[in-house]
Amino acid sequence: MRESQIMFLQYLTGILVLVFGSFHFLLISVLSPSPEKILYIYNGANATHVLVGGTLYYTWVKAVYSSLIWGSVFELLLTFLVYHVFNGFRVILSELIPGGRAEKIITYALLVVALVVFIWGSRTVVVSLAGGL
Amino acid sequence: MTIENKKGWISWFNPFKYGTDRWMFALHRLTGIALGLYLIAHVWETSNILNGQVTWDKIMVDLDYPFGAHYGPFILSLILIVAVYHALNGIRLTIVENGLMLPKPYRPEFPYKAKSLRGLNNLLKIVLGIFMILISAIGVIFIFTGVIV
Amino acid sequence: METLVLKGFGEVVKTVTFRVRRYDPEKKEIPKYEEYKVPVQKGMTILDGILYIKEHLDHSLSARYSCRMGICGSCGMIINGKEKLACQTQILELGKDLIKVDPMGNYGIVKDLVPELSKLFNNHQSVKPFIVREEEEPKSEFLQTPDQREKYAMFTDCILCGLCLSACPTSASDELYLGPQALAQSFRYIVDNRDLGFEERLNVVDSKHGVWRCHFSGACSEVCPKGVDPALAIQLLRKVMTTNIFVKYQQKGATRGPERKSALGVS
Amino acid sequence: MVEIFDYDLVIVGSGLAGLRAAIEAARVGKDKLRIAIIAKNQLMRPHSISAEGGSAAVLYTDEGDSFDLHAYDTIKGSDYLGDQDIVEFFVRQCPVDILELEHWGVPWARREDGRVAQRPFGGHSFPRATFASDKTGFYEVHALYDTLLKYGNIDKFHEQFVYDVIIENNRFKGVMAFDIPTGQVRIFKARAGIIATGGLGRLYGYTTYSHLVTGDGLAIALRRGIKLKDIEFVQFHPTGLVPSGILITEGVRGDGGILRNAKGERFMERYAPTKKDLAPRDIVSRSMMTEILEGKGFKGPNGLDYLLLDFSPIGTEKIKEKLSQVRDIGNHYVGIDPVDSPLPVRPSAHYTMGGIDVSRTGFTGVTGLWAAGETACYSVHGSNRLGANSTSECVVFGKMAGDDSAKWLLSGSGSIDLSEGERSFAENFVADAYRDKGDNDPYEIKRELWTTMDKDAYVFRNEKDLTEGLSKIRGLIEKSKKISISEKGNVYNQNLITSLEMKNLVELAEVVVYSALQRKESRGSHFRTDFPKRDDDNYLKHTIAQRVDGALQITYRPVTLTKWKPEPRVY
Ligand SMILES: Cc1cc2nc3c(=O)[nH]c(=O)nc-3n(C[C@H](O)[C@H](O)[C@H](O)COP(=O)(O)OP(=O)(O)OC[C@H]3O[C@@H](n4cnc5c(N)ncnc54)[C@H](O)[C@@H]3O)c2cc1C
Ligand code: HEM
Ligand code: SF4
Ligand code: F3S
Ligand code: FES
Repeated sequence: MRESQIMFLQYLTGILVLVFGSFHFLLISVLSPSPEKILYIYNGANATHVLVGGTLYYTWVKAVYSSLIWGSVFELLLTFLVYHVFNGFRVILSELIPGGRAEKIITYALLVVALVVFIWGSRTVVVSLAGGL
Repeated sequence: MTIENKKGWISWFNPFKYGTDRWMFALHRLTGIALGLYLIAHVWETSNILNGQVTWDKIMVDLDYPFGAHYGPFILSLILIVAVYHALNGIRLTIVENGLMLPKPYRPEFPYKAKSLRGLNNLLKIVLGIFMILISAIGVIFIFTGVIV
Repeated sequence: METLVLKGFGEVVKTVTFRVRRYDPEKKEIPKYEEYKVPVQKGMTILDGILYIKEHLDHSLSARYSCRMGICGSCGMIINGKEKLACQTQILELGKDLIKVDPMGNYGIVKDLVPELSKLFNNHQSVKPFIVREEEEPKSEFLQTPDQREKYAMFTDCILCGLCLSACPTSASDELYLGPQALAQSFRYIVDNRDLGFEERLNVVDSKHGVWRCHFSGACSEVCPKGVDPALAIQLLRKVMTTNIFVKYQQKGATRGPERKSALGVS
Repeated sequence: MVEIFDYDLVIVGSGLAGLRAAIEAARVGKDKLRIAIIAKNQLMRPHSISAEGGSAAVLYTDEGDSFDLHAYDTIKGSDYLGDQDIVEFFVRQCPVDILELEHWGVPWARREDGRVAQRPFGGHSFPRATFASDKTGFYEVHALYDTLLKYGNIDKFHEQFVYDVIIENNRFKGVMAFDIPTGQVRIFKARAGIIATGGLGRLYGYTTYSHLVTGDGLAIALRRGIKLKDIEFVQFHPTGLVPSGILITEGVRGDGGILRNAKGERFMERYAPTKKDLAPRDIVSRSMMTEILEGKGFKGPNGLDYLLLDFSPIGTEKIKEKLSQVRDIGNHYVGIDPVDSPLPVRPSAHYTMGGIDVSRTGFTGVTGLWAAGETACYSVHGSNRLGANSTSECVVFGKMAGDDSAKWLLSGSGSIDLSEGERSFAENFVADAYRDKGDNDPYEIKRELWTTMDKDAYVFRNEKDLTEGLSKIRGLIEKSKKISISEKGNVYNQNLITSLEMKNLVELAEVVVYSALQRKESRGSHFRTDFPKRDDDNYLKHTIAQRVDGALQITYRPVTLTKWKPEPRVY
């Protein structure tokens, strides 16, 4: 691919990340299935972390992951993010160690890491949708 | 015989003496790297949802309580602010780096203040800056209190 | 008529210390700073200061200079931390009693304040900075209206001083990066309506270390002594590149004006 | 050790002339010729870059311009010392070359219909200065340098200081130089050479010239016994900015600017009733000096009394559009924005009419050696050059020299053998230059030279000053043989360069003053207060200066007259 095409995708994924990332943020706030739409609840006296009521409670998170819609949102967000981030890293590293073999190695190494992150993230989504491990 | 005199990567993060755009570049890169690393961590973190409630709960508490206090809301706020900066500046970059909202080629005149760094580009910075503050404020208040204004 | 208030030379106003970075490859020392006390007259530029040092205090100081009027592009250096043309910077206007003079960054140093600019020149050459078109007998000019001229004219002001590369953060680490100067020049030729070389430049400009390695940090335009605004050129060039993904960018090539009698040898 | 390069053609100097010659030679020679272009600064920074106003060419014949008119203006401007056949040839070539530059990307100013625009210029009776803002020379140099990059058969050498040419038995064999960044001595062997090293402006302290214009090519030619022509004619540009001498282009007056004295008078009305401020430069300069000497100027710093150049008739918008560089200069160097108030100006050394005596193609008479540009004297400009004629001259005759030398090279072949003598001469020359021979400071001598020339050989000259000047200069020549160079390094040793340049300058100063002393008349830029009249009977002839066995010899050669008979010169 031409660099302009690669970078066009960089900008495109950036915007898509913004769109899907906003959903992500709404999910842990107003759209959460949790009855109390709050992230952290502390027990006043000894300030221990109470998990049960918050949006990050296991049950609600599990519920979100089991929904096809949210699952697809996450999967897409992950795809865009991985492209965006690892291409971003490639850009930074290619400016740090430009040219020659080093740059090729960096590109492929990053590709591998990106795949690992992508597979690992997709695994969470897919396995959740399939009903857990 | 000549020796190298490269300023090196350090100067990515040395925006002093130049204009706001240079500051924003430094911050964009910094936040980009930070967010990228956060993404990797986040992917690992969320994957634990598959490992059952005990693990999940433990991780939730550990991440909230790293060095002997509840830093969770602070860390999350920081990530939010960083993300908001990167995202909104990213929008600006998407626009201007593709040649939109910039002046037409013009006639340079003494004292040669570059128009590309001013004008609509500056307006974008201001507008997006206001949004950054607003969104960050809303987010941070929510993170700490659960209230969405 | 009223008398003018001249910034011109005259009596010495004050003494200023120049802290100049020295490096002599033959002495096998690392670069170090040396200080010189320079009496400053009104209107003296940094270059005048350096010439004063050369003539009166230390013959061995080297710097590149020629036109002393800000047009040849020889005398770029870092003055108090910012890239400037020495011959265009008034000492008194800096308002400092200590002036730090460094050679431009991101190039090698030949000696003292003299940078090794071959990187700049090679990058410039690599973007084919000339009108790409079949050669023909010049019997008339290519028509170009003032508006068409305006599209590229500001970028022709580049004096190849190299200050922008010294200020650019990408050039600071990426020595393969074409740099603001070369990219601005490629844009200058691409939008010149006489040119037909877009395709030929594409591979150089739209490459791994080409136009996309600019992050619009604006430092180049901030320091450019001629107002070339290379950052603008680069962003506009990217617009061309982005559009070119979807629609082939086409250069028409200007039409010729009516033949000129005098060019045919009659008058 | 000497590093030896082998080329077919070596071009010394990368000004308009040198660059144009290189391109032409590359085009003619194709891949059959190997060409080197070398200069003592980086190739895109010659002095030509400072040229501001424009380049003359007859383009709009339908609007009343013609070759004859251009030729007549040039000849009248030259005070009839121009060779008229050459002038006619020159004006006919100009349009082609200006249009060629257009094809190579010079951003000429345009008319609304897309054709090239032109502006009025001093001494021209038709607005025929093709211009691009007020940085014409700059744009031309960059367009030519850029075009040069197109040709693979030209090798570019930046920062080579040429200190001599090799001539054996009247046959050119190459040039001797050293690489400034390393100090490496180099010989560029070549079957043909073109010298295009520019004028000798830094003879004067108060000058529009770049620091590096030190007449090296002329001095080398003189030393090697090549003839110099009309070298006493040095042009003083009326509007050098006080105090630095930076040029304020004649285009200012072309666009409507006016010179005023301390009383606010437009004094040029008195000296040149028809052309007023746009009279040729020698006339305006003399008028200004007369005003200043009569006490109608302003007191300036360092004894540089000045007059004012008033921009107000031009209008802000036009200043910003057409005179951007002047505005830049005013703001940077005197803190005055010409949009608001006038600039302080005074006549400043600006151009060397004389030069190496050459034929129409630039051939010097030494087999294989050409000269081009300001270094050469084709006798287009005679005793006073019209504005805008020089950049045109550089491209026209640069092309001629490139073309002629390349064709000559193609018609023959062979290689150059250097004698051992020349080789060791090259090496020893530099080694010797480092050696201390006394304790005179080269910078000191240069400063003394400047004060002498600024005083004794300025706009007004006379027997007494010139004789005094000559003896001072001869003293300086002696002094320059006993200098010490405190810095001995090889790398970027500007001390060495300064001292070599200084030696060249004092040698040339002698020729300038000596030939000025011999010319007992006033013609063009050469004005003798003791002989204020032009004397066509005795001095309608070129001065030829030559060193024969070390001694300076002045001879004369008649001027070629064709259509135009000398007549009184009034504007
Ligand atoms: C301020 C100013 C403004 C002018 N404006 C105009 C104008 O508007 N219109 C006009 O027609 N004319 C103008 N002129 C005149 C015109 O610019 C010059 O006559 C012309 O540019 C000379 O060009 P050149 O190629 O002969 O030499 P230059 O441009 O002087 O080039 C000389 C070259 O020779 C090289 N060189 C010199 N010595 C050595 C050495 N020892 N070894 C190696 N290389 C060497 C230099 O590095 C340089 O590259 C102006 C002149 C001045 C001073
Ligand atoms: C939310 C919307 C986002 C937008 C609009 C956006 C936009 C951009 C843009 C335009 C660039 C290119 C900068 C350049 O080349 O000059 C960029 C770079 C980058 N982005 Fe984003 N981004 C967003 C979110 C993110 C997120 C969430 C991450 C990480 C998780 C991220 C990580 C990066 C990285 C690592 C870079 C490379 C930085 C650099 O080149 O200096 N971005 N982003
Ligand atoms: S763009 Fe400006 S700073 Fe860069 S080389 Fe050209 S003139 Fe110098
Ligand atoms: S400084 Fe460098 S990053 Fe871009 S805007 Fe200029 S080229
Ligand atoms: S000396 Fe020419 S730009 Fe400074």
